[in-house]
Amino acid sequence: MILTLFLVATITFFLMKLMPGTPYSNQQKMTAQQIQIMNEQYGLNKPMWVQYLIYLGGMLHGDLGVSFQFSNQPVSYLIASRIGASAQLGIQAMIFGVVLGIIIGSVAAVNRNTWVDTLCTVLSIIGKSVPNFVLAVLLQFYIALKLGWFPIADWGGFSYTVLPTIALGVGPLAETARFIRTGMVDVLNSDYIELAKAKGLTRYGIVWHHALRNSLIPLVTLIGPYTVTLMTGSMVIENIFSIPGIGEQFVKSILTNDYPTIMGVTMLFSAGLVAVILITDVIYGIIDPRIRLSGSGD
Amino acid sequence: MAERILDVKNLKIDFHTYAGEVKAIRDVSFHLDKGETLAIVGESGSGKSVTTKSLMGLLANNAEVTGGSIMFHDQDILKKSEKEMQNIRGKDIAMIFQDPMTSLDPTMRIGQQIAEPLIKHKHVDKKKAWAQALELMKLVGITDAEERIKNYPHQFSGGQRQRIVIAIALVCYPEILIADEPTTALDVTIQAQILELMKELQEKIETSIIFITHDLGVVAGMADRVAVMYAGQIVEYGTVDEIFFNPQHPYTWGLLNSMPTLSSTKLEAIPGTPPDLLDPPKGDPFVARNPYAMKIDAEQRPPFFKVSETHYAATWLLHPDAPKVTPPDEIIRRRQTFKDIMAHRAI
Amino acid sequence: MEEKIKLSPDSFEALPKAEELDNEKIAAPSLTFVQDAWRRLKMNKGALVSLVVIILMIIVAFGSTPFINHDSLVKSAPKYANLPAKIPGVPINGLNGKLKVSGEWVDEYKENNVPANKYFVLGTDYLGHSLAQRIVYGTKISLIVALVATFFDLTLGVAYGIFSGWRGGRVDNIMQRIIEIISSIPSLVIVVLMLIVLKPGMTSIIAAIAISSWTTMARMIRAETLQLKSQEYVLAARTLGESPWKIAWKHLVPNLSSIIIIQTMYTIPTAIFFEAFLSFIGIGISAPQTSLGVLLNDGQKNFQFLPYQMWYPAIVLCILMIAFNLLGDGLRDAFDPKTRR
Amino acid sequence: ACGSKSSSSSSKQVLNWDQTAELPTMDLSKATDRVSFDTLNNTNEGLYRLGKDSKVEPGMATKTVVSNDGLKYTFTLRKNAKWSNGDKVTAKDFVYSWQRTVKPSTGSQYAYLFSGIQNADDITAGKKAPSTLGVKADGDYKLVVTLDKQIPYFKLLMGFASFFPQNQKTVEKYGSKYGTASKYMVYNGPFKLTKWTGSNLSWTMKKNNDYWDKKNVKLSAINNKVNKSNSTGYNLYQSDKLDMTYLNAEQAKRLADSKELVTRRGASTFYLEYNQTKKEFQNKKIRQALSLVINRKQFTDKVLGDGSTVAKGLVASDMSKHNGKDFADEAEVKEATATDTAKAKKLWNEGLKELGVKELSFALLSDDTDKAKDSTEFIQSQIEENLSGAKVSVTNVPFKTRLDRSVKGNFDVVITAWGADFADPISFLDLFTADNTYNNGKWKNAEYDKLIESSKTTNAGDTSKRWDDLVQAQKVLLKDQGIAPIYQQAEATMVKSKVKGVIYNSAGANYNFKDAYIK
Amino acid sequence: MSEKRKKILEVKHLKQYFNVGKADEVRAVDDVTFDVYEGETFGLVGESGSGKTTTGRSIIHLYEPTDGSILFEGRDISKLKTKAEFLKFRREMQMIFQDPYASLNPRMKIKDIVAEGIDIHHLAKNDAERSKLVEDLLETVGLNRDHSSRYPHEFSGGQRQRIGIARALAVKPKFIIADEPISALDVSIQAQVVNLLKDLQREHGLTYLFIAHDLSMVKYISDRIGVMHYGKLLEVGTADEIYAHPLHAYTASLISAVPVPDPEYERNRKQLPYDASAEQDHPDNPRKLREIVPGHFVRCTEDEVATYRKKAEEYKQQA
Ligand SMILES: Nc1ncnc2c1ncn2[C@@H]1O[C@H](COP(=O)(O)OP(=O)(O)OP(=O)(O)O)[C@@H](O)[C@H]1O
Ligand SMILES: Nc1ncnc2c1ncn2[C@@H]1O[C@H](COP(=O)(O)OP(=O)(O)OP(=O)(O)O)[C@@H](O)[C@H]1O
Ligand SMILES: [Mg+2]
Ligand SMILES: [Mg+2]
Repeated sequence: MILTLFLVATITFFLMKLMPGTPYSNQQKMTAQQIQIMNEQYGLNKPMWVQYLIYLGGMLHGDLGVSFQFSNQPVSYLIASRIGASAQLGIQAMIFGVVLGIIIGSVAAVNRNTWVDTLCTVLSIIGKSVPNFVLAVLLQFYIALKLGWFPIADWGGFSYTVLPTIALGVGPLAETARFIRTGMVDVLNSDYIELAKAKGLTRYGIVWHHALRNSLIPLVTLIGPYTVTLMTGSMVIENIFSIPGIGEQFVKSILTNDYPTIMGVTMLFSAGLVAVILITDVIYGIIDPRIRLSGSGD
Repeated sequence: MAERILDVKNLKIDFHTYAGEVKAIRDVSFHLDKGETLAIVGESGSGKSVTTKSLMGLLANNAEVTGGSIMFHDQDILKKSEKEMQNIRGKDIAMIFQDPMTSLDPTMRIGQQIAEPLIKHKHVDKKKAWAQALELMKLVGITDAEERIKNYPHQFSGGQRQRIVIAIALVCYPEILIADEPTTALDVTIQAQILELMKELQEKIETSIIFITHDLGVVAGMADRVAVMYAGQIVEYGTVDEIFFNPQHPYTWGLLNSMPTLSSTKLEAIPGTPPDLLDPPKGDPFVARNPYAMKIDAEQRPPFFKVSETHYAATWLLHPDAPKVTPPDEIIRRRQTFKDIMAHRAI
Repeated sequence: MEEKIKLSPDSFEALPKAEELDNEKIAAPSLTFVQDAWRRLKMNKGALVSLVVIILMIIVAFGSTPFINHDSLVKSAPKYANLPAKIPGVPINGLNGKLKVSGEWVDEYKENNVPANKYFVLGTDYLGHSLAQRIVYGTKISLIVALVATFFDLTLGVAYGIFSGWRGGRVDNIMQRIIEIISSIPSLVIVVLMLIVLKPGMTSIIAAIAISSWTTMARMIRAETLQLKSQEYVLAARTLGESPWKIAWKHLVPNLSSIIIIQTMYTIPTAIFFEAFLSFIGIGISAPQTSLGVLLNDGQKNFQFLPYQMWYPAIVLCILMIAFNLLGDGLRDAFDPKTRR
Repeated sequence: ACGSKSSSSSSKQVLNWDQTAELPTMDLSKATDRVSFDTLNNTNEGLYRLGKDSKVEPGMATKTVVSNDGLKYTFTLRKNAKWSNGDKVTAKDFVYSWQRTVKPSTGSQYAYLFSGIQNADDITAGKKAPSTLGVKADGDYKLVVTLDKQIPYFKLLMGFASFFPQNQKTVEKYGSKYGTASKYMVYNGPFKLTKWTGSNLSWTMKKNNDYWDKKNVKLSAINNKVNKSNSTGYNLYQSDKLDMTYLNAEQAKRLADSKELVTRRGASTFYLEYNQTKKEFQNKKIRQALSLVINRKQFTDKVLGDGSTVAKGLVASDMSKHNGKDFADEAEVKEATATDTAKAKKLWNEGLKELGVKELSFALLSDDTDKAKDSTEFIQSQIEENLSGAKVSVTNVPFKTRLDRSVKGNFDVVITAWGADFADPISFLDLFTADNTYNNGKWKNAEYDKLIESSKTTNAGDTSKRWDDLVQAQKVLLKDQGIAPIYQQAEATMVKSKVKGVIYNSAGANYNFKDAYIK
Repeated sequence: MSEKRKKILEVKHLKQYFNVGKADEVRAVDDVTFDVYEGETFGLVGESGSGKTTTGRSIIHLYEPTDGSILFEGRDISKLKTKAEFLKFRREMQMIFQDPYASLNPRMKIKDIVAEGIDIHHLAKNDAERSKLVEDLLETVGLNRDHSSRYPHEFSGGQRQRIGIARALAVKPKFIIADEPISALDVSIQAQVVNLLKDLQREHGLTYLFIAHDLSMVKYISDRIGVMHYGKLLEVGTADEIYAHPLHAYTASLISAVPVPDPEYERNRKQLPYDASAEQDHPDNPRKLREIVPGHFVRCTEDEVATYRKKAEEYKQQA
């Protein structure tokens, strides 16, 4: 795990250094002396591998360097101030998508190969078939501007998050619906569902007590990394809804050679992924007794 | 005569498939009396499971019952709504499936799985239901039931799981227990234990059992009466002794002949495979594999010929005009044994 | 029933050997695996329609090459810029050259003094290019991006997955770590780098998408290979002395085909989307070429005033996406032996 | 429907302002971008404040004495100016600020503006100590600036944020945090910055009650909100959440008739720069052909449509005037920005013949912004449609990458822009002297260099002569088609009609809200 | 009598552990020793998980044994050097699998499944010969020639199992490991397969290692039987001897559990319980296979030999 993080840091670091250009936007007007001093300050004058070691060293102390875009802002502060909105949106979108996705997926699976199934599938696919910037623009124009139900943009109370959550959530929604549908179709064909039917349980009871939980288990592996991806921000949504999130900042840092920020966000992303993989294992254990109990040497 | 609790008449079931209609059950009739065990034997695909699933109202979506009736006491199960069936399933008619490894929900505690039918049918609260579940676990011979009631299926061995499945089926004291190959997936030693358990429980709970298997050995130990199915039809039925010692249908002969017994030195296999039910032969379905086949077998379906009050067989060989054939040695030997036994019993 | 029985004297003669029926007969028509899948796909109306739609789109997109190419795309006609759709003889607002301007329908063709015989069925963009042409071309580019990305998925992803799964043990472990690392690096970093280091354009976009997209395929293939390799038919091949390469080719790949096809169906939309996203952040396909993503992004910016510029490409993309997704679902069902009836 | 809303907000004198990007810093020594400069301009004040048309209005300075040789400026500061922490604004604050900016270790990317002030160049080059900078405090309220050479536009510079004072105490108190959030900063301008955390998307400028001229400041607050999407901005504007929003080309075109449309022409010019280290672009005919083929009028009107105008030359129009005449008009060379396809074709073919080739393919490099893309696509189509044998591939890359390629000469033709830092032609014309680091195309012309040189030295004190030098220089540049000016950029905005008194300057910091109010 | 015959396979102290050194180490096969003579059928019985399949797979070298050696025709198979040697081994020893559904590649035609070995070992000169060989093989196992162009899913379990047999036969092996070839089949079909195997043995002089958990079938087909339990071989002897005179309690229990198609017998049948805890091993008094009566081995300690001898005596007296 730590090794993975370390390798990601290494690879990203050197990849990043391949990017052309400097972080200075007005470098032609700077004197050689200035550039040299600046490079020294940012540690850019040292051989690549020294820079790398310094970076690693700093990272161990939680020092991710200073952003080039925002002068003197430590990257850790930048990330901290931006991650909140992204994380909130990401989690909300995930909840929205997963809950709705589970419902739609289950309904589709239970009514497999009927018009209900097709309807559910098409519905969830349509949501996913428009790029989310298109969806965001549509939501903003029709729901916010024309109908005035929600704020057009900006970041404030919960109402501000509704439209971006929807725009961001249709992806996981469609994914979850598809996943649940497949999983549940499998589960519904299984012997223990047959036995549940033979017990005289109602269709609802069967789906609720037996099918759902079993088809949810594999979803955990999907949700984890997806949540991290969503939480680390969507440039598109943040851009359109003027949300102070990290995604937008990340894209910008890439386009402006803001190395420390690129590194910082990348490390955050991979640390998130690594953490999520660990957490997923734990959650897996909690919801799947087969794993929980075999581990403790029953 | 014992009370008749189930009477299946002229049941016909088709499956709609891409290749055409699979005529899975073609005019099947049988009955079940209170407290007895009826074994249905037959090759894979002969329609055993479909028959029993129709009793539970659990046929697949592409199935269609094209005729017949299933009278449970005096009500036709086929005419019941899904809701009414849900009240019968698990309460009046319960079922055990073949594979204990996959029949239990891996994510639910055993206790809950056993208690579920009680909560559903008897409307008892969870605590009471668990208490009864515990009783039942003890009854089916699970040791340390108090601790294990909270366990999950994967913590049990195959044999234990099948015991639990049986407990689930019996928890509402059903009138009919359908056991669809309950031991096929088990080792012989475990199988023996499970069969023993079922016999014991039957006595305690006084349920009637429909026992499905293709293993004649198991049938011999379990059944009071036996129905032999072949290609969607019952070809012979009678008491267990009649079927094992005085079989009349060449298919039954073949079956008995292909089983190793303690003494047999040579097995006679039935050649070939059963007919494809997409295109069932119009005469006797066994005709293609029947060494005693006659012209009429290929043309007309034989009616049931009565052998005794309880014993019927659908083979033209029993027609008065049919030539007498010599059955295989094994069958002759069995008939002889039967005579000995009867003689012995008479004494 | 009894009455129906008509017995002729020879009824009870033994059935002659010659007439003996084939006791190993299989009644169902012989279906190859592909036929069988095709049959089940045909039952799925949505998937079938999708397939037709996709084929049509491919034909139109690629068939248009002689008419819509660099030369025709590079021509601009700013005097015809931003005209709405006009189809002669269709008096529906929105398709008759009228555009809603502050609540009123205005004939933009008249406003801009467009000659009476000049019309654009889906309107024009800011440089006066025919939007219809651009959508067709854009669809082609998006499809190419998707298909090439898919190609990498199929080669790199499949090969990597099979190798990793087959070798197992340490090799597998290391290869999985590599995938883990690749997928832990945000793909945008890789993509931007590719775009900047290579020349921006189709090639680098495709290369970038390819580099970051194959890991999912590799993971799935590996998981499946792990299962397949302990299948008895694979063991059988091993006991016969088959070489691992041949086993991979003859036994694994065909049995992985359903996963491969299905995953492909999902890679395609992902690639198209990713390209659209790149357009959004401004590093997409370069002019005069265009893609659905570029068109959408341009359209999105002017949605309030020129909604048609977003709607038309969006509809095309939507149809394409729905078609690929439905077909993907259909194929999965069709190929999955568990759903076989 | 929103009548009540707008009336209540207008009575409150609160302005809701659109921004297109975050505010990266409030450290004026480090600021490089427009949002920073705009904000600094309104929250702080230098010796002067630039009013309408870049007119110099009194700021911290109440009196200015210029020596006869134009090399020494003595400013008398007002005594009633205070920092928002209560300190007085003194001459020392200027000295400290300026020294801080030119000091190489500060890394100010705008230190070059100090060139001309005594020792400034040497200090930024690390050759002299910062204390040798030609700026001295004579008591608290007298600031003396010594120049190495005359700077005709020196007063304009004094209105630019890079020359504003800084409170040493504050800078030292906050150290590396200085200017990274509204609370790590002091203000001496009409407004105080609040609610800025360093990287957030909204901030507010509140009226500064310590400002010397606070009675003339009418707005109580300016709420800034970053909207990176123009559509979002316009949606917010329509629902009265914003009083101003930036428009993209299409929006501007569609809203052309609106009374609220305000196009602001900036002092920035977009031009084609040819890489003249390459043989084909050393050929003047080729350069001319490429320029002549571009229908600039069509481009600005039909494609951009946001009020941008055809560039008359390198130096932007309406920026600097002499004797009532605009520099751009005076120095115009018609054929350098004209459209003449027939002539272009002729020149092109001749050019190709001279080069001995039948075809010429080259890449057109530019940024990845919308406008840049519109430009490259349009120019590509114009060239390919009209010049046979021309094959243009366009390359749109992120700004930093483009910059890197430009600097390294890694391009064929690049569309680039220059915006004036101050309203003087030299801000543009300096670029194309042979040794200027911004002269990426490496166009060289001795006459040009000489004219620029003389404007800075011999004629520096003589406004007219200097003017003539600069006019001649631009003519030389254009006649040789050293570059091909395309358009002068304008910015289309929607501004609510109730908003009055906002001052916009095309060069330097753009917005000045000191006198703004809501009717 | 057995001494005269040639040993085709010698399994010596075979150990096959999985996940060695990990927490979940499985000793699937633990010190198993037995020989198989040319032309005979050696039956291996035992309950699920007792290590039968693992033994079979180790013998055919699908696994690398943890310890011990396997000699096929006198050569240690884990020491086969050249590719040719290895291919030869692959031809001479074949395997029939347990699951008729998993043992045929669903994506291949029957023709190609059966011909796989023919192709690998280049046993056919051209396509025509290949088809002929395949069709002959299908006929040998009682299938129709025209089945060759069909796909596995169109066949029933018994038919598939016969296809699997045809595949193994295609390379003309000497030795076939049949891993529960019948346990997934209907009783009536089991007889088909068993009879087929017997016929083939007679015609081609094959040697079988026949794995099953159903003692009655094993007894019917085997000459000698080995009884496995928890990875260990408990008893080895001739089929009749094992079946009629089981010495080990486990064997006896196994036999008593087999259902017999005779209602009269069944009514009186009593299953003998078996308690494995009595078999706890002591390191200082190790259990190993010891000959009790000639040709009949039981895994026991030195001390137990006498008890078993006595038991064997008793059987003799009964007879
Ligand atoms: N859902 C279905 N669709 C089509 N055909 C079906 C379906 N279910 C069962 N059948 C067919 O009905 C016939 C009887 O099947 P059934 O499952 O009752 O056999 P069985 O006697 O229980 O066999 P087994 O011993 O293998 O369980 C078979 O030919 C089978 O192919
Ligand atoms: N690849 C493997 N990795 C780990 N454990 C294994 C592996 N293969 C088999 N085992 C374990 O080894 C033991 C013996 O398995 P094996 O399959 O040989 O038994 P078997 O006698 O063939 O049983 P069955 O009758 O169920 O086929 C079992 O406990 C099994 O779980
Ligand atoms: Mg069945
Ligand atoms: Mg096994």
